[in-house]
Amino acid sequence: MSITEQRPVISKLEQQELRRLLAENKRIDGRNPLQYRNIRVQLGYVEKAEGSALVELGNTKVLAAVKVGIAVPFADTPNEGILIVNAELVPLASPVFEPGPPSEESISLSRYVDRSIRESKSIDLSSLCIVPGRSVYSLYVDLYILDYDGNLIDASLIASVNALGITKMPKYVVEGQAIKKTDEYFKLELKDHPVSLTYAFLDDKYVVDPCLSEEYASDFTVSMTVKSDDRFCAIQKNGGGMISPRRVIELLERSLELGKELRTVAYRQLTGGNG
Amino acid sequence: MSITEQRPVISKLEQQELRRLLAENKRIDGRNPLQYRNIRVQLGYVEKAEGSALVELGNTKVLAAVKVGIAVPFADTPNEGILIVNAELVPLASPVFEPGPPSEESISLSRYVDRSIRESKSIDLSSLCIVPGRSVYSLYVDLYILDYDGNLIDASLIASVNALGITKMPKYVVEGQAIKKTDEYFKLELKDHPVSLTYAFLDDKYVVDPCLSEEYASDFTVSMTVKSDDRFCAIQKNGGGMISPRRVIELLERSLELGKELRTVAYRQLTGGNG
Amino acid sequence: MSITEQRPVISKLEQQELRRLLAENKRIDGRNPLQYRNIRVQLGYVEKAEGSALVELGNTKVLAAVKVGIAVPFADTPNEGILIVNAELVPLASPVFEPGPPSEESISLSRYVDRSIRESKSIDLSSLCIVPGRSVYSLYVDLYILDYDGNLIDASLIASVNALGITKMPKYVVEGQAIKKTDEYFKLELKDHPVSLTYAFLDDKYVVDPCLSEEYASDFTVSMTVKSDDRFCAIQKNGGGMISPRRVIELLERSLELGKELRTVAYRQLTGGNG
Amino acid sequence: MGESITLFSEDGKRSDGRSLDELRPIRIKVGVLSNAQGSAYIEQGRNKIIAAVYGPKEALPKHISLPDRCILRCRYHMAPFSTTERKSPAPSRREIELSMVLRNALEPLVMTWLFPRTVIDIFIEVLQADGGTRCAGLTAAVLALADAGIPLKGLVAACAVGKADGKILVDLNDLEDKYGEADMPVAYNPTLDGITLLQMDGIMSKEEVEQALSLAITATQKMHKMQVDALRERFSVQRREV
Amino acid sequence: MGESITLFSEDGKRSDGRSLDELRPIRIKVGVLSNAQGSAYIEQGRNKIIAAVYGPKEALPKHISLPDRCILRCRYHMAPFSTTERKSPAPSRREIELSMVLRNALEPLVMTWLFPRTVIDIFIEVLQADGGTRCAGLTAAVLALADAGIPLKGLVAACAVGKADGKILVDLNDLEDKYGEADMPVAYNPTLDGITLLQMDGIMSKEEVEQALSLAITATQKMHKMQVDALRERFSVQRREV
Amino acid sequence: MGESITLFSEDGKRSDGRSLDELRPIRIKVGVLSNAQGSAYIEQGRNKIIAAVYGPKEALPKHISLPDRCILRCRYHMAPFSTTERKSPAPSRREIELSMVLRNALEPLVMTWLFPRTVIDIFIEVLQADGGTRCAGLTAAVLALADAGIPLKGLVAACAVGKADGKILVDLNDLEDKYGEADMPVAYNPTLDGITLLQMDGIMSKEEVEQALSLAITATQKMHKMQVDALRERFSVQRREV
Repeated sequence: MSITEQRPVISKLEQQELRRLLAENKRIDGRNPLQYRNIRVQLGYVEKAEGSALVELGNTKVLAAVKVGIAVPFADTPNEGILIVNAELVPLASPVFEPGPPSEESISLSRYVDRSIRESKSIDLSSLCIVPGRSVYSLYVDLYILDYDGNLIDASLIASVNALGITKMPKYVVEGQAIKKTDEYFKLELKDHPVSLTYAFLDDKYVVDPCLSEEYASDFTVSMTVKSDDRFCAIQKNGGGMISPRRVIELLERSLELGKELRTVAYRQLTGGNG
Repeated sequence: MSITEQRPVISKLEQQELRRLLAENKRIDGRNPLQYRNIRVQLGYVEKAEGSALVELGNTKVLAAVKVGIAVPFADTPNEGILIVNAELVPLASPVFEPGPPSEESISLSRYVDRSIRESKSIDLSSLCIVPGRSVYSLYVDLYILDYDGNLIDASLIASVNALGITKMPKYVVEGQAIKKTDEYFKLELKDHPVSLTYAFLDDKYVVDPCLSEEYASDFTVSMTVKSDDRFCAIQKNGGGMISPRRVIELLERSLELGKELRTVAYRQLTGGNG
Repeated sequence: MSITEQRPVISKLEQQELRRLLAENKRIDGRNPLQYRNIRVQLGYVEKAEGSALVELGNTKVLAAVKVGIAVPFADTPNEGILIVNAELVPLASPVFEPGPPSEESISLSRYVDRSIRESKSIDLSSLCIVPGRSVYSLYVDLYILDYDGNLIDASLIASVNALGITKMPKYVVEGQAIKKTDEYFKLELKDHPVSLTYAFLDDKYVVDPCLSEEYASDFTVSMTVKSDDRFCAIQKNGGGMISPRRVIELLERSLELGKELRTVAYRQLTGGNG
Repeated sequence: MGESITLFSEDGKRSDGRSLDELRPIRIKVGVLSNAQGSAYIEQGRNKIIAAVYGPKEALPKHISLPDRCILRCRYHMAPFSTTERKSPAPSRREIELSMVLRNALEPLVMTWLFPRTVIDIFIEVLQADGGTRCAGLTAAVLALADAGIPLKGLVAACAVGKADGKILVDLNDLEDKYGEADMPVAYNPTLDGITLLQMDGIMSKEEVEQALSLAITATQKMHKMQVDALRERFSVQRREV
Repeated sequence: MGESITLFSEDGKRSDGRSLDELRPIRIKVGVLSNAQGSAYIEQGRNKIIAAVYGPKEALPKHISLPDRCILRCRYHMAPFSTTERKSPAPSRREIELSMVLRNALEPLVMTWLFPRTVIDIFIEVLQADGGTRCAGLTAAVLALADAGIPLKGLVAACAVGKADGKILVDLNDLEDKYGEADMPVAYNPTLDGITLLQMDGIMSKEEVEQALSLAITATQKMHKMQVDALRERFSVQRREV
Repeated sequence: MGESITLFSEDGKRSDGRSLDELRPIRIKVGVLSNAQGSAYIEQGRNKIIAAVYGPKEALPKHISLPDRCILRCRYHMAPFSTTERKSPAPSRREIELSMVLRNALEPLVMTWLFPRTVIDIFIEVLQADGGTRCAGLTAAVLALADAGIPLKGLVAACAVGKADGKILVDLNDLEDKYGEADMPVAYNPTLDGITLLQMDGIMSKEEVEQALSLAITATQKMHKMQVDALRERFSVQRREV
């Protein structure tokens, strides 16, 4: 059962300050409303994973790691590999995260990242079949939130795509009924470089890449994932509040502009700086 | 761990009224002590289920639906199909139902309905074997309580038997090692039409088919399931209190009388009005 | 998440008394600090189990029972049988035990007993293979705490080893692909007779085989498991507090002395009195 | 997989005979349960969904309550028999997400400040699923709130729009949902010009999203009328009963 | 399946040599545990069951307490090794049902109004199961309550009756339970002429149920005497100890 | 199984080139997270572990609090990707045991009486595991406590010692842990001459345990210096920032 969340009280003063600044198109950390925080990407952070990336978006820290295995395919997609995205909001990262089974927030986060990767066709799952109906590759993308200062969605997608982008796949050979792992590896092919852009709304204003106090003060957020070809592959409004259709269309426009820029920065190491 | 339940407080006034009326062989809704409420049966309510029935017993509403699948038989009954009865007391139906894993009340309800169907041999499970020891039909009977105004047991058994009575079974063919579903169906054969009769005891009086306020005011209830041949296949005392052996024998007698009548009404659509 | 446990308050008076006595090398039940309580072993208590023993250590009562089955071996040990130790701290035994999934206390207890049996090589798991990679014996050792008066570890290990010591293994024969149980049995061979020795520390003093009030009053306990050849196969400090290296070495010495004695008493019936 | 599935007939009609901007047959009834404070039932295509509301009532345990407004609890749940394959009754990750999304879509409509320290429970049970259950469930849940007499700023109606075989269409059925290119559930209130639920998955260009959004607005306006009619019927019945 | 199982020998004796109305050997001991306020142990055939009682004690969390009487909590649990195949220690649906049925069978015996706002915990652990565990467990649990000094209106003894190979019989063993035609557990207090537990599954005519019920009454009366003897022994021991 | 594994090269060096009493390369950093009150990061061999501390803060629900001191909560957790095979994120029995063992190892260091009725939360997340994670995690957790400004009686450093191929060695790596004969994790404070964590499994004689213990003491003394250095660096950075 989903229950109205109790956000930590940010002092009235801080709320007023955020709104006062925003009226002048300013933000608490000096950014302008459509500016992202600094992004730092560390590829291959977890050597035991087949692919991994530690992403810092300002003070938000997300570690994504890919584990590759083999599995029986789902009955309705016997020729496709399996992609599973799982997010752990470990209590290390924030006083509001609690140990225990995945919260709705963590489920929602991982499902959004999953959709962004899956619908953008960044991974060609049909290329991950070993024996149709019997054995396919499984890709577990585990997201670990280490420090929570807002905008988990954008940071998590950047971390996931970076981790997938360097994932090395163990080669398997089929010997009769048995499937054997070899010592060889091949590179997982990344077909797209989607980015998510998240906007937080305060009254009638909005900012991109909200930090935590902006997230807490906001009425709701909207996330939009844009593919390299400028098409959208996921949208999600999170939180209460209402948005007008006109505003949605404005955000689509904004996302095309901002997406290009973000993609270049976020995947510089993957693409050799060519976005 | 089972814990003394906290029944909603019915006002002292209402309790006194129930008892006062009962002393004159009357009931709060105008029925006489041995009278059932109106029964309405809607067959085939859920088209996606192989069989289903929505039953209203006064204001109590129970939806039963049968899903047919194939499964590996239990090791000790390799030649028998599998029958599973599951009851969901969804919180929609009453302020006392809570979301979460099945409560003891829901388990007890589904187990009683299961016993009534199983022991009455209404379904010949040995006719539901496809390949002995390997593949048998599985029948999931899911009970969904939509509105709770007392006497879930009798309503649930009526709904289940009606749903089973119209269940169409997909035909499977064995091709070598594989088992394939065909487009053909056959009718599940219903061997009996059991009815359960539930009595609520208030002091030394009792009423059949208690409504919710009678159930809450009662000391305990006794349910008895009667087969078409007038034999009993399940009995259960629920709730605290004591009953004398003499009373039990009286209830057996009552159940034979009332059972015939109830069966005719409850299964009219199944049997073409011949009970 | 592990949380500081709330021990039942033992009255200040009782605590003072325990300490006062200990200063004189005495204990509340008249024992000297290095004396075990009386041990009573009843072999074969549960006839339906392949092996079982009820052990009383003073007022502490532990029932261990072994169930033998066949299972698929773990992938990394295809030629070894499976040993699983599980402890149930049933609420019958103490007001501090609660029904529900295994507590950290119960997990820690069963894991210590498991290590003691496994590392001592009391059971040769490689002798429990039926068909390599496919079928091996599984030994479930279930510990049932019936009355809790301290020192569960030592009592549980004694009960487990006694139960294993009389376990009769059903013989299986391989017939083509199938594995069939026969009516014949063979004796499970017990290769060692490990004993655990548990010390409770109060300030700078310690006692062996603490009763419950000593356990509650203590700062921490240390358990050491000794094999028949005087080597150690498990050590565990439980609870807070600090112990000096010198003390640890003293306990090693003590355990060799006490272990011999305890082994003779604890396994008298198994070994025909020869330890 | 989708290649062999035909989503459109030769004359451009959809698999169930509808045109691109045509809603499935919808039947709405308000006040269908006796125990709940408010309830509503919706059929949309083969969807069959009941929503019920309990509250406002004291929020227990106390630490979940808020001093200045009521809180909402929402459960979206599918009956085990609602889908082609039997579904386990335990809540799936999808059901947990949708419970949150639906709560978020209802919360801005409720005048929560009127009922401090209380809780309103909203239960949505999908008895039969046929594509677009979150939207149909939301359309019913709003009516259950209204039926419970809870002051609302307005209603929302919800409808999925999307894309299939390159065409933008409204009120996707199960087949179009599964084999189409994009699915975008939208909940909209025409008076307040406000969207309270917006999700999308699949692939659409900016122009396609805009076009789909516009279809959604037209569709939810139609549904809004049906909601009003259903409420009117409900209250006229009650008046007659009184 | 049952065809090849022989439940009766040629001379009409049951598989374990008993006549139709004969109980299995029963051994009862009261006061077997040191921590529990009250406890009792029963062997009936190969059944081995311990019951323990804690309380009355403060009911926590407070919202479970009742202002005018104590509440009961009851857990019926089977040890993993109690059955032929190892049983998972997690409570099964059967154990959850029986915990409720046993609580219901004990509740009318306890003078609950003497201990408002408190709780009494009753734990029944089946160490070895041999048919009729709920009845044997109940017979022991009542004694554990008495041993704990909790004022009771009376004791009940419990026994399963039933039908096998067309014959009505008492105190079914595992085999008769499994392969017989009907099983009817009954708990009865002769002084109050009251049945507190009654279940039946299987098939019996009205006359057969009546006949079985009458057998149950005779059997539980015998068991009642054993219960009283066990209590007497317990208290005489205590007296000697004092 | 272990026969074919070579734990020592011909010149007596260990599989990773170390001598028997040589620690793996260790890198420690204090103050690595922004939300936690205190945090520390450790690399030891290929182990990568973060520890974070929240508190002291009000202990809720109240019944868990103690009137005369603060309580500790501790969670040791392995990331799903930390091991060769992916690990389920649900806590395993091993993780539950280690959470307790680590809490017990930290509790005697904290001046708990200074913060009655409060709770301190300690989270240890293993991002990559390479043998000896409980010890490395503990070494980091103590620093996270210090970083959070919680008054401690002293630090402990922890290190596993053990036996492989008949030799006693320090700071076992994954291979030695798996194929060696014994593993003994020890946490030690040199000033107080106190061991707060002591476990052993495997087989060792009394003399071997003594020898291993002595190796552990030397090793933890070295690590203690690294801890102090890491704290000094942290506080000098802070001073510069001020």
